[in-house]
Amino acid sequence: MPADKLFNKVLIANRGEIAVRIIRACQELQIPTVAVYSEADRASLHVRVADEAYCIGPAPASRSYLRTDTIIEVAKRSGCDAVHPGYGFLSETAAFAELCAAEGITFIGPNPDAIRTMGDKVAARRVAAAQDVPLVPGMLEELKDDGAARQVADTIGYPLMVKAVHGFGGKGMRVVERPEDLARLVRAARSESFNCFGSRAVYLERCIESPRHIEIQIFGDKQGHVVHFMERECSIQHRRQKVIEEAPSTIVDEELRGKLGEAALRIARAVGYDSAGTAEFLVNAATKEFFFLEMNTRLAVEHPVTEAVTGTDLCKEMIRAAAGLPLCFQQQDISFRGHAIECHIHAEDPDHDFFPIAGRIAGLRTPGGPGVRDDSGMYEGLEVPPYYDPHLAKLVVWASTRERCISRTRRALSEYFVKGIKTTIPFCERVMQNEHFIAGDYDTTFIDSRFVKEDAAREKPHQEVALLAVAIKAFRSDQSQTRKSAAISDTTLQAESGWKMSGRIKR
Amino acid sequence: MPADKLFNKVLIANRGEIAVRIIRACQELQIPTVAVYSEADRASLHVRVADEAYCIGPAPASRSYLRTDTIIEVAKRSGCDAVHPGYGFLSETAAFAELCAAEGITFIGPNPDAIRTMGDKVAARRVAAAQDVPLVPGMLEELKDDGAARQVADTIGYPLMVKAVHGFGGKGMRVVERPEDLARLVRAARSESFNCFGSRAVYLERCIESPRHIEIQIFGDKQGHVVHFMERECSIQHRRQKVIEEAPSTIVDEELRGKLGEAALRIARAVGYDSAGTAEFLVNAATKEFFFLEMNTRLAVEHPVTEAVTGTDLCKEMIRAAAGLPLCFQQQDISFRGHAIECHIHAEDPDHDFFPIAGRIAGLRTPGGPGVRDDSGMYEGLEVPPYYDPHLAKLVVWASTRERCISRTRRALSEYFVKGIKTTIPFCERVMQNEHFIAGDYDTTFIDSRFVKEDAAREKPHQEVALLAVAIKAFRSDQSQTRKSAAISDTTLQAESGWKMSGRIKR
Amino acid sequence: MAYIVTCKGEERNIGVEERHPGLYTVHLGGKEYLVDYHESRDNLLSLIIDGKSYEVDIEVSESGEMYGVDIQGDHFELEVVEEKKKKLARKLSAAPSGRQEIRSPMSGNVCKILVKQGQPVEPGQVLMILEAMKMMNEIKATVAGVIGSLKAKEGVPVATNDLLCVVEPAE
Amino acid sequence: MAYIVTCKGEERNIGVEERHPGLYTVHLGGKEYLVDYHESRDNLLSLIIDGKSYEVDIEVSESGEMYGVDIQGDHFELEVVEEKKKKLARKLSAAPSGRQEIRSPMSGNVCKILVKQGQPVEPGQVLMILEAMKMMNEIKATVAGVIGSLKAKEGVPVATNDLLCVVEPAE
Repeated sequence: MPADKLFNKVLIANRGEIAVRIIRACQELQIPTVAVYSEADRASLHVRVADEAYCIGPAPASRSYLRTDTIIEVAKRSGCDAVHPGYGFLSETAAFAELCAAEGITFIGPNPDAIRTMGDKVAARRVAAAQDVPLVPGMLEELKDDGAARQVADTIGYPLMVKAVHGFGGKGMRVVERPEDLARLVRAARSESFNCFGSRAVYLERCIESPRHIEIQIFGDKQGHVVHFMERECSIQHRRQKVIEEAPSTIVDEELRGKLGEAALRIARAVGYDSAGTAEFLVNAATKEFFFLEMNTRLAVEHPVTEAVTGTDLCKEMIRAAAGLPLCFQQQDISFRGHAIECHIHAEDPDHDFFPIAGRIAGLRTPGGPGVRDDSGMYEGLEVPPYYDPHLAKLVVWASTRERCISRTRRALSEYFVKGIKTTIPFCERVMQNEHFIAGDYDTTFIDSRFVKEDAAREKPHQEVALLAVAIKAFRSDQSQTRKSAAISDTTLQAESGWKMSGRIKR
Repeated sequence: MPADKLFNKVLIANRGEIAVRIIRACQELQIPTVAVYSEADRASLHVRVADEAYCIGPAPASRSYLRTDTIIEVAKRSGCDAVHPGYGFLSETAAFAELCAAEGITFIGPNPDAIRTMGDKVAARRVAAAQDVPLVPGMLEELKDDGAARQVADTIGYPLMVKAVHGFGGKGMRVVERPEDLARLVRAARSESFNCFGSRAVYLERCIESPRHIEIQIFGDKQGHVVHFMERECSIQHRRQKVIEEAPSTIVDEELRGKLGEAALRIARAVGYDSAGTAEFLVNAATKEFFFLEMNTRLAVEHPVTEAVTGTDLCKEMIRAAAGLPLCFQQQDISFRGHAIECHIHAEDPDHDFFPIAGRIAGLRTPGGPGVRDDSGMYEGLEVPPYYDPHLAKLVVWASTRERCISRTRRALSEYFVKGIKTTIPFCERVMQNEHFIAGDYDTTFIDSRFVKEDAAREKPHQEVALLAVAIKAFRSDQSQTRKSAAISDTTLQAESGWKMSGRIKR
Repeated sequence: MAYIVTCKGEERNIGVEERHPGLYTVHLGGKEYLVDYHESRDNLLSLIIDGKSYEVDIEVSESGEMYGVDIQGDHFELEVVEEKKKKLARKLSAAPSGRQEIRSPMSGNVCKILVKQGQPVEPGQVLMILEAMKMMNEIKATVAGVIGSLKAKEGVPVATNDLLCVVEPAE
Repeated sequence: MAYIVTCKGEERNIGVEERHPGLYTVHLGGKEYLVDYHESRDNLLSLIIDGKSYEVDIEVSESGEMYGVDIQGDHFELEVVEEKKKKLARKLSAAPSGRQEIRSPMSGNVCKILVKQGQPVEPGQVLMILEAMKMMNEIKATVAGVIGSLKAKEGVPVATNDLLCVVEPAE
């Protein structure tokens, strides 16, 4: 139906829920899709819903989802003229974007220079500083040695953060409380960074205590237009991983929104940003001071929150922009309607320190009704493999006000049922009941400071119902066994028919 | 969380998807719910999701869902202070609304006088006429006898409609093409009306040919405020049953929207309308002339379309208004954002003249992703009983433009899978591919005039895949049979273990 | 193994071999297909054939021989029999009869019967009216013929798949 | 029929009788419950007890004796044994041991072991680090005791439920 065919075929270099999200966008744009999968992901939902699917290697990501050569080869062999990297994996690898370009394949994302500059956290800070955007106080170059560390640390003051220059995803970071820990923690951060990102480079910045994590969604096209889609509040985090996001933020007023938006746009323009991206800030809720943290040069995990309140399909717009089309909206067209909350459904046990859980999804019921969006990589029967992020799905809820949105999220979570593995659903339910969250009074320390971990010994009001249910279930099973036993004798024929029955498909 | 507790407990005097819709609204308002069910509906989804559930009689609606005495008794016994009738059943029975009031139970709907006046189609026409709202030309009182019929018919002109004064749902209606058929078809309409509604009263009005069916959502509170939520286009009908609706309409411009809205408000104000309701109009697409048809004094089946484009939860607002709260919006707050399409998922075989189908839902996958709302009474394993409307679910899709909304609806329908019974899903898919529908060029005769019924003999491109799939499936089943057979001998013990295996729960 | 799959009355010979678990070579109509087969859950299959990915839903009858298959909105009814069994069955089976059984597509109430025993009918002719789900539904003849036995009775409820009447070949 | 249901170590006697199909009288803790029971699909139950409606999800172990039950966000692990069988089993079973088996909660790689055989441990003490799903996860002792056998080896992958080590009673 779109008059303009954007691409002939798109390869999605990702897995799970984000691959499904991108495939849906392509289907709506009537672009055929190619999925790639590791040997551990043959059963993954994205394989089944794509038009084509190719295995690209063994389970470890380094041998499959990160193999740029294999992915490019599949793209060329299957006739793809574009690749969407999703988030994670190759989405922020400038070399991959360059390789695509060299092979005549459009990389659906920003230009490689923007990825490279922003991927170097120190370079990104220098860009922001040059644009007069307030930064978390700290270094604008990488840390040389321990002597330099002592000196810089004294200037910055304690507590401070040691951070990997090429890090992301909360890895290669250490909080330093006291000078005597500095040398040891710098070494630890360097070593973790080397293991994760292949680089020992770190830098120091002040540790902002109890900040709000607010990010601005930005969007640019290849004609040099850049707009922003206002903020998302992402302060509910565990191990620096976001768990729940919302928009608008309870602490961002029109004035702060304008300032944050302008700051994000200045940075985006400085690197010629030409796709979907996110500028992250730390904000002091009391003073409304804000500090640029870093920029993510990809489709954000939490982009559906912004889609819900602005009515824009960011994933689809990203594909259009990559095809060279100009933005079909201007800054003044973009406004919030209502409120949205996103809950991450992870394969983790929230009662045991978010311990990741692999296993089989033995049963699944997803919520429906008004204002509920289910972005999922799950299905009943899926074996969740232990090799990747524990991210299973996102529940995105919209309502006209924040209060109604919380009520609706609670209702939707109560309908969401995953049998067979533990998930973060009960955790999200508890957040929706938490008085600090309801009051909008929380920051990145929320889970540790204002959240009561579940009392495992608490009263469970439905224990009697559980007892009644299993007793009747056992009774019925025994009754039907008895009836069957009465009906058989011990001839071979009947033994065989017994086997046949067990093989029969249950309707 | 709402500071004001609206009701202590609400009884939902309905079943299926609309009962589930209302239960969800109550849950979000933190009001406990009571479901009622007939003996045929023990397995119905609304029974399981309500807080309480009571059986109110045998399968026929006249002995269960229409039993006002039983329903009032259950409401009182279970401590309900309000009843929501949904649509159909008792929703437009003024006597039930009065009975509730007499028992001190709030009827969630308009006042009984408004229901009674609008339930009498001739009285409703008189109200509209008094408000200078254009009417379908015809009678303002009921038809006396055959002599009168001849005379009135000559004035109105042919073709004309004979319609039941107390009718709804497309019953008790006949189109008369020629004078010689008049007497016979009046008799037929009278008799059908008597069977369905207990009244022989009919009237005549002109038959508007190939009209658009456009309706205006209205909403009033108990303080006398009434607003409208603009139009829905409901011209895709079969047997006068709506199948697909959309908003906004492709033929309604700002001027016509204003006129229709004003007309609907005049009628609503004239009867002191104080809840959610719908004013139906026939519109001539070329001349933009419009004619008042009738008013439905209940929550519309297709209310989610309006919810999607206006961002208002009409079901929740209806409960608030019934509790005596004033509207929290004024006319100028109400505007469209984007476009919405609703597809009715019925248990009908569209390839066989929409023949209704009862049976077991052996498998179910519902669509997800952005802009998709699933309002459903289905679950995997449900036996659809043959006693009620074939309405299973509604798929409501939102996108920023009509073109994108059609693409997204198509994508969502392709994800929607119901195994075990036939549904209208393939029909809706074909409508989304129809060039006239895509061009917005359709009217109430669309299905008969511009829609190619499926060619049963058409090429099915995936037949080879089907052959490959079943051959491998059979092969695997035979292999596992062989392996098992090899492992057993003919002793009683092993015969029993075979039985045990068949009784074992499949994981 | 060799199977005979019947699709819309047409018999096809299909040979299946397992290459590895989950990977099959299938011979059909002179062509060889390499099929990557994964049963995601009972009767929900993911097939990858030459890179193309298919989501396939299957329903198997209790006898294990009739398969209902859904692929991307298309439905297929297939009979699958092992070649050896089929040959055996042929020897035993009687010649197929040309009569058409009209069965109730759903449970409901027969409110009107419009034909009599012995009456000739045309394809598409309305034979009776069944009331179900609050609607009147026409039961039509699918082939030309003569009404044989008429089992349905006016006013008598019927269940899904009950025999309503039989249309015998016209000659 | 009489059952013994064990819930968090506590045994409850439950008597079940069928009144009509789908309607049961259950005796539990001196009270009598009338339960309207409907299995909407395998292991998804709708229970109505005194008007209250419950959606109950059940998972049954292969042995048929262990039940996982989910009701409105709460999870229960229950053992159900017929009374007669239980009595028999008691006679046969050995006395329960006080030792604690630490098993791997998921498949992954043991990257570090922090305890040695014979070492006393406190509840909550980290015994080893398991790398799984791209994260480092601490395996902790749940009771005080002494490390008995230590099955896990650094750098060796483990599957879900593999025995990692045993914590023996301290005395």
